[in-house]
Amino acid sequence: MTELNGIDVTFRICGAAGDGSLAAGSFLNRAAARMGYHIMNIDLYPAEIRGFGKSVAHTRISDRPVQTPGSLADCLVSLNDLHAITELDTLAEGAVILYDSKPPNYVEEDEAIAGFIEPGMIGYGIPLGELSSIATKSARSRNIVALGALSGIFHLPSEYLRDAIRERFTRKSEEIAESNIRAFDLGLEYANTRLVKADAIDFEERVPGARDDVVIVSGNEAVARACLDAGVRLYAGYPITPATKIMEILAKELPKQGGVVVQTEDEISAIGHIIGGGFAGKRSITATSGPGLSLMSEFLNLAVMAEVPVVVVNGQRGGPSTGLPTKTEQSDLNIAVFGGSGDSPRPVLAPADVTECHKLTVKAFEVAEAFQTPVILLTDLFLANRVEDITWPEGDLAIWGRYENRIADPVAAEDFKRFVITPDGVSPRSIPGTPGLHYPATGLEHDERGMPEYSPENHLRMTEKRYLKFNTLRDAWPAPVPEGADGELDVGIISWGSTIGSAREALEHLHTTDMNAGGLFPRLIWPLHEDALKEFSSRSRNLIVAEGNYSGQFANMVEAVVCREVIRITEIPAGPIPSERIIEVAGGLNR
Amino acid sequence: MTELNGIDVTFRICGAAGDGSLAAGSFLNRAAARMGYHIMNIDLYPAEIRGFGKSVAHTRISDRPVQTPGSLADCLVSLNDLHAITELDTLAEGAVILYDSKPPNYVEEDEAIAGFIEPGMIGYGIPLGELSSIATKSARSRNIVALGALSGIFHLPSEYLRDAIRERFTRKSEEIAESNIRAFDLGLEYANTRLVKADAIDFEERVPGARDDVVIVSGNEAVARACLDAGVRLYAGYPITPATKIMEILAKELPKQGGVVVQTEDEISAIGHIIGGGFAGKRSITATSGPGLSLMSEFLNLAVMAEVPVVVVNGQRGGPSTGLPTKTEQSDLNIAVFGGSGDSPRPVLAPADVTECHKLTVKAFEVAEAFQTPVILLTDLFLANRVEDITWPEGDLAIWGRYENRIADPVAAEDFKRFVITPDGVSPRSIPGTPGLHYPATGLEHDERGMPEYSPENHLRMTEKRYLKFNTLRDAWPAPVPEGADGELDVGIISWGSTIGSAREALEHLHTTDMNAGGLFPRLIWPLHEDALKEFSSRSRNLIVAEGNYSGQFANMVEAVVCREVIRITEIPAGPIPSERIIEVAGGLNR
Amino acid sequence: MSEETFSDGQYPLLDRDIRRDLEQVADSGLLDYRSEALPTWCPGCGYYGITHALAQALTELQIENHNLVVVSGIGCAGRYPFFFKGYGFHGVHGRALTIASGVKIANPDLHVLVVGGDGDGLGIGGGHLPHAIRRNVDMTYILFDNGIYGLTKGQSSPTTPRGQITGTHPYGNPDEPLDPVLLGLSYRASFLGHGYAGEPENLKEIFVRALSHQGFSFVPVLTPCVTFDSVNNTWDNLRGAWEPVPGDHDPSDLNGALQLALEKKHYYGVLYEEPDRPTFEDSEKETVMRARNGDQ
Amino acid sequence: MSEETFSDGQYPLLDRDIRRDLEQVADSGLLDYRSEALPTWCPGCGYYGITHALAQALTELQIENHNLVVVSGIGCAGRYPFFFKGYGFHGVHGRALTIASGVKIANPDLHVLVVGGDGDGLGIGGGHLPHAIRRNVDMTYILFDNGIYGLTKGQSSPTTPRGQITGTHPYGNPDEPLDPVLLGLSYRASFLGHGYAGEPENLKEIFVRALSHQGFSFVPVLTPCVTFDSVNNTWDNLRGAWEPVPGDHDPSDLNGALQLALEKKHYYGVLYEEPDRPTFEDSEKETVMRARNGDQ
Ligand SMILES: Cc1ncc(C[n+]2csc(CCOP(=O)(O)OP(=O)(O)O)c2C)c(N)n1
Ligand SMILES: Cc1ncc(C[n+]2csc(CCOP(=O)(O)OP(=O)(O)O)c2C)c(N)n1
Ligand code: SF4
Ligand code: SF4
Ligand SMILES: [Mg+2]
Ligand SMILES: [Mg+2]
Repeated sequence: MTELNGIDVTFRICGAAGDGSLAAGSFLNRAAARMGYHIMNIDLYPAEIRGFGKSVAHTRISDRPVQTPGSLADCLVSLNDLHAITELDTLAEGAVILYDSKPPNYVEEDEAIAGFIEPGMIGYGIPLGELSSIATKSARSRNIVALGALSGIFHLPSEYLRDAIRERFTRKSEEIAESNIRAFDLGLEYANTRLVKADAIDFEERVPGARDDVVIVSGNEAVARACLDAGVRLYAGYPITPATKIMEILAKELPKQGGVVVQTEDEISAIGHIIGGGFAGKRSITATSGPGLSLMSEFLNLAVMAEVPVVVVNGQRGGPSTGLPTKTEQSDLNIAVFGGSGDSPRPVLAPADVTECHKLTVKAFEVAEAFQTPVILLTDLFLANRVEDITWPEGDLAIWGRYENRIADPVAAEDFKRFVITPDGVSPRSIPGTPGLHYPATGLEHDERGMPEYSPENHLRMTEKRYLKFNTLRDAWPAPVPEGADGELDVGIISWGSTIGSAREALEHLHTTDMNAGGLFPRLIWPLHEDALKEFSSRSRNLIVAEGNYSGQFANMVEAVVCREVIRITEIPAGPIPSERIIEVAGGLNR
Repeated sequence: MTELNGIDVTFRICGAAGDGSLAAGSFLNRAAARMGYHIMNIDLYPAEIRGFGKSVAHTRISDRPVQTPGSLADCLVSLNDLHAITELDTLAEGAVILYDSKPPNYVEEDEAIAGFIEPGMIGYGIPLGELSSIATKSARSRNIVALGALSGIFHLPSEYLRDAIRERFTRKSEEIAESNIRAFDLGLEYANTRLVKADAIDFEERVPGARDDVVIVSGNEAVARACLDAGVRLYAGYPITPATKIMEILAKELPKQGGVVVQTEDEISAIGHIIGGGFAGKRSITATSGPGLSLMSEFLNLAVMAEVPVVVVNGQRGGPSTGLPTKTEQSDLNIAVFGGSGDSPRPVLAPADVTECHKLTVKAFEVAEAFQTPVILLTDLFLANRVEDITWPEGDLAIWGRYENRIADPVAAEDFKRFVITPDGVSPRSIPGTPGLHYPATGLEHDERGMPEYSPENHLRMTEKRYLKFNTLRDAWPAPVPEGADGELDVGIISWGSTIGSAREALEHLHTTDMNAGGLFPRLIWPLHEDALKEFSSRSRNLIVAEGNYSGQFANMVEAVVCREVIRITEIPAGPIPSERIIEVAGGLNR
Repeated sequence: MSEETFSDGQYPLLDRDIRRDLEQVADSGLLDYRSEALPTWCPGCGYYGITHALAQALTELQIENHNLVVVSGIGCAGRYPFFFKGYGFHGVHGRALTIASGVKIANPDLHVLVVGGDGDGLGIGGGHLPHAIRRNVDMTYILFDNGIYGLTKGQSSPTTPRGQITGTHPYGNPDEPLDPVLLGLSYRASFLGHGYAGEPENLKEIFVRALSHQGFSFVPVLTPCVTFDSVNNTWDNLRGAWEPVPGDHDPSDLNGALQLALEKKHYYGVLYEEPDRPTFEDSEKETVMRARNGDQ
Repeated sequence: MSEETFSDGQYPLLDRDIRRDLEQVADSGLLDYRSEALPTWCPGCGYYGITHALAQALTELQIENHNLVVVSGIGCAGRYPFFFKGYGFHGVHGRALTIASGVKIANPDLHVLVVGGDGDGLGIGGGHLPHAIRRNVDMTYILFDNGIYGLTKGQSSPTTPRGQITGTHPYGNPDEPLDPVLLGLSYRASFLGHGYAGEPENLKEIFVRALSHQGFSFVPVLTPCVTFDSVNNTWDNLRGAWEPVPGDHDPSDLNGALQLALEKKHYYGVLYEEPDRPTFEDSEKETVMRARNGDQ
């Protein structure tokens, strides 16, 4: 089992495109995860234009589960000083800066990071380029030399790093692998022999609990893997950031298990395809982002009316409109919940982390089938792109309910009523190809057979049926369980989606103070478990709703339920909300 | 001035397609309105299939302003007994039934309405067909004969009816007009000489206050006329019930004043066109219904982000999906308010009646221009199709605020900042064609010049700016003024759109009881005047929200503001909510 | 029949004449493909003839009705799935092809038939047609080209001739019409037949060939809207204009087909057919093979 | 440059080389049509050549930049309005033509130029093209056909050849490509020019004619995406395939133009031109006249 050693270190490896900062980050992640540390990594490439873009691998390594990437870095590795200088304000007090003491090209004085190292910071200059040249006859391995230096300075077990490097490069050739290992060793040796340790970060050459089953995956990869695990037969989609990756992975993997990926001409066609697939009885999914979800609005309503199971993943990014395509945000909640014309109920799920991206995708299919409905899964760019160390969830995921997929019995074929009114609103479904059970699916209001029927009585009955299913789902899905303290709370924190990580981290911190703090984190965002919200609210002297949008989209929904004004933490920092922000607000409250 | 004589009579004229029931209704409306009565008419044609459809003109005539079409009819005119029999359950106690005592074709016994007249009803048989043949040599004027009979029985001033008939038919020929007048007179004479009056409806041959300036128009016609009055330059649209009529009227009328109507290939293109028109500085509008509004979702967001003034009229019908295309409903509120991805504020207006369809359309253009935003005007099928007696609103409509259209000053052209941050969020706009003031409009987050800029600081500033405009609008638009009683209320009724009529009628009735009842009826539905809602709520022991949808879409929004559970009257009767329903709920409340 | 008026009674109970029609249909032996719900089209509408020809084609091909999925959009033509015995999907306006592709791709054993109007298919849905065609999913698309928006009561459609007066163009339609045949050819449909509602026998033949074709078959059919078009696609006008595809036309000759399409609008029959074009299903088999072999 | 990475700094301040480019442009005298913001395209991208040719054409025609509105969708090509001096509208993906029509109809005095990628124009926006063409609004549409989705990093586009390996088709694209020239002709564009990014002089000529044409002019331009396509539209492949429209081709002959389009893809020049087709503006004048005369 994991043995805690107090490690919680955040690295930022910064370079220009081509400097290998992202690769270095990924070696570091992989190695740390194998050692048994927990990691969270997010790659940032704000402006890769004409090859002059800055790339930053931001990695947090901790001996306890990591909830957020952290806001300030403890160590900055500069592979390009011009870019790295712009990163100085992301550093914690007393941070370490590792830089090339003999950069390959001439650098103006005011462009060398060494000149920016202020008292309190710790700078280590290493001839990265020089050592790289010695090892690989090129400056291309400066990132690997830096990794070696990190290993030496911080006493990171070097074997794990060597393995990660070797694994990747032997794919190219044994020789390249070996020269890179040489680069690593030169960096390590340089640190061990030439540097005087001035910082306090110390991994102690220890391995808290080495693991083999750990994988390093992003939210998008987790969703894609869940599709494979859930037996998806049809993915139809149109490229859009940050969802494209899901399609690209499935395009490679799905055919291996006989599934089909169709690149459609637009998002309308994509959801049309999967509605066809869902109607035909096959698990079908698409993934998109705000602009695409907007275009799917009409078809989503058709799926509600015709009771067709489909799953739509929406990776939220900054909005409105094309907005900030490369920045995260949680501002598509309104459209997900309320974006349908008419009285149009549809379940909305939102995972908190990468593991849940997998679990909830699987769950989304179960819900879609059992309740014969479109299901929207709200991720966001941060969740989609960040990587974590996880183990693949196994077995059934009944923590989030267990549902029956009700298929009509072909024996009862006489006068088949596809939309028969039942006590829980769910009618047995028939699958095209089944003799005797044919019916017309339609977006018109219809009678139990599916034939158009516009009488007020029928419309009411059928609307009630569609909402009844919704309640059945709410009852079947376990209510969210409060986290943290019991009883009367000084502060209750409600949050959703990827902001849950920040909220949890804030709770952890608040528990080190004398504040009685708890959290409530629904994953089934719509319909809401109103009773659980009310109960939690009634126990909370102060009630915070924290989320990554400006207008307080979830706060509005919560207020309508708890009939009380909540304290809103609504931030749009183009990244995750720092837990410090939540701590600050909570700390300032009257108790 | 109008002199009240207690008249409040509801007619239903029922026939098969071709029997002229709708025409008879329109003559009756027109004549009654000219006499100075108020009218509300709605034509119903539930199933005009293969020429066998039933057509009903439903007309209410009253000496006081009419708020609703009324639920039960006082007089049924049958031009086709088979159809009229199905209308019997729409009749009030003691209703009059007027029917053809010698129908042109043989009628089975169980298909003659005469056999269905029960004790308490009053039947008048008139040889409509026979008298028609005498007057016009065909049975086609049975509807006109019936009008004559109505005039005789109820002492409706006949000159006004004759004028209405003459006006219409002289368009065809003098001769046709005269023969129809003959038909009318034969009906009148027959009633006067051969029938014994058994009912109590009596217009007393009186004219409460004859008016020339009165017009009989539907909500759709009022919207179209407002477009003409507001100087619309571009209407782009795609046919859809119930909005098509607006386009068809404008297609005839707009070119006369140099405006253009474009029929586009779909609704996406329609809103694209008007965004182009709005950007180019011209008043531009489209009209649609739920499915079309869904398709406009992405473009609406572009207009929010790029700050382009456009007006979108949405005639609500039963949903979700294609739903009940011929039935009214108020269930597109959610999508209108919350249907945008990202944090996407846009004003939503909803008129209460036909006059307001005109006023608020004009207002929508002013708001769109002044705040550089898309504006959604929510009507519904009932409002779109029903006709009322109105006079065209004149002069400025400052009751709903007065707004400045801020155009940039070409002198200040150096370094033009189209999206400059101002204290009220509104930046001076430039119109393409103006030298020196060019800029890129974009759906990307942008800086003050319009260039893409994704920094968190800029995103926050610009989002704040977009919401600031929204608040500026709320402040400029007068808060809704409570109607009915002051002070502490036994019951407060909040409603919106076409249900306001029913709510007002219910209030009128409640005022005849000892209940202290008041109403609050916002026309600016989003952003809400929160203070006004809170104030009204605080005065209301019981708070009702009445609206024509199932899920309580407005009630949800109100609850989030007043932090209190409201009593929901959420009905989807495929027609207006009867005021009786509101009275019933209000009457049953604890005080 | 129109969107504004088609309504409550889903099938007209009052209408005795219609009952008679049902009996006729029953006698014809086509009842396997006709549901108990009776078409609600206007008397004289060309859609009856198309329906009849289609039922005959399905009968001839002995397609089992539980393996048949009829997908439509919205419009008078769009109500098809309600009058057919078989699985049906009455989708949203203009998107039938997308649903249909999804059905077929998800379950290649099903027979998928798409029907819809000219507005549905070339107006709002016009963006999907080229892609459905180039994907070459094995299904048949029948476009009911009446040159008008029927269900919404007579506005211009993408095939309404320039100058025609309609509800939305009281002074005459300013737009040049699109030609579905030319479009289908330029998208390189692997099968293109052109039909006419007034020639059910010929139509049935085209349908049989289209349904038998492996790949996407596109069949625009000219048909009158007797209620909302009294000047263009009337029975009188169409009757005279009809001409079968010349006997010497080689249906594998795309260029020749384009010539015919340009030359004169009203050639009926099979204009183009490319039986060996790989279908989407064929490509998919290739993809699966490559994926499993790991060649990427 | 890609959607995922194009980001914060709206114009790259760090990049000294780019500053030099600005000076060159300033020297060229084309600065009237180039804003201070510098194109953020990858080095070697074909879009530079197109931009240059376009700036030359506008200079030659002396179009005042305050009367110029450049409308685009989303894509690498879509960023055009930011690099141009004039009014611009960077809209949403695939819908540029609809906005542009609205601008021009609302104010016919403006010059309206539409630019966009092949995905933008033939994929998501493919439903608008036939209708913009048949409406014949007087504007120019330049389609940057690089056969790939550039901005989103290399997925198949509607013009990607069958079999090509891309991000979304790791085992090869299963779909037949669309041919923008064939499409434009079958929609009966009143002007169709076909250009190639590597021949800026020729391209400039086509642009001048397109911009001078009264009515809708459609100009697909073949161009390489040097970053995401190394097999199809590469400079090397395109250079060889280029051939000017044969001297004896009569641009008023639609049939002849179709022949050329079918025969060989890479003819550059003006394939079709119908100068006398009434524009939307012409039709509108008729409509206004009829409306005022009351003939309906
Ligand atoms: C998104 C959307 N827009 C508009 C409509 C209204 N509508 C229904 S059918 C139709 C056009 C019908 O014309 P066509 O496709 O030619 O079919 P037809 O009725 O002529 O058979 C329209 C505009 C709709 N149902 N949905
Ligand atoms: C509705 C919507 N869907 C998807 C996207 C993502 N997206 C942006 S550009 C683009 C395709 C770009 O390809 P193309 O139009 O060929 O332009 P290029 O980049 O090649 O110039 C896509 C899919 C978007 N912005 N909006
Ligand atoms: S297409 Fe025309 S004739 Fe046929 S049913 Fe529709 S409206 Fe009637
Ligand atoms: S089209 Fe290709 S080469 Fe050109 S800027 Fe875009 S990604 Fe770079
Ligand atoms: Mg049609
Ligand atoms: Mg492209």
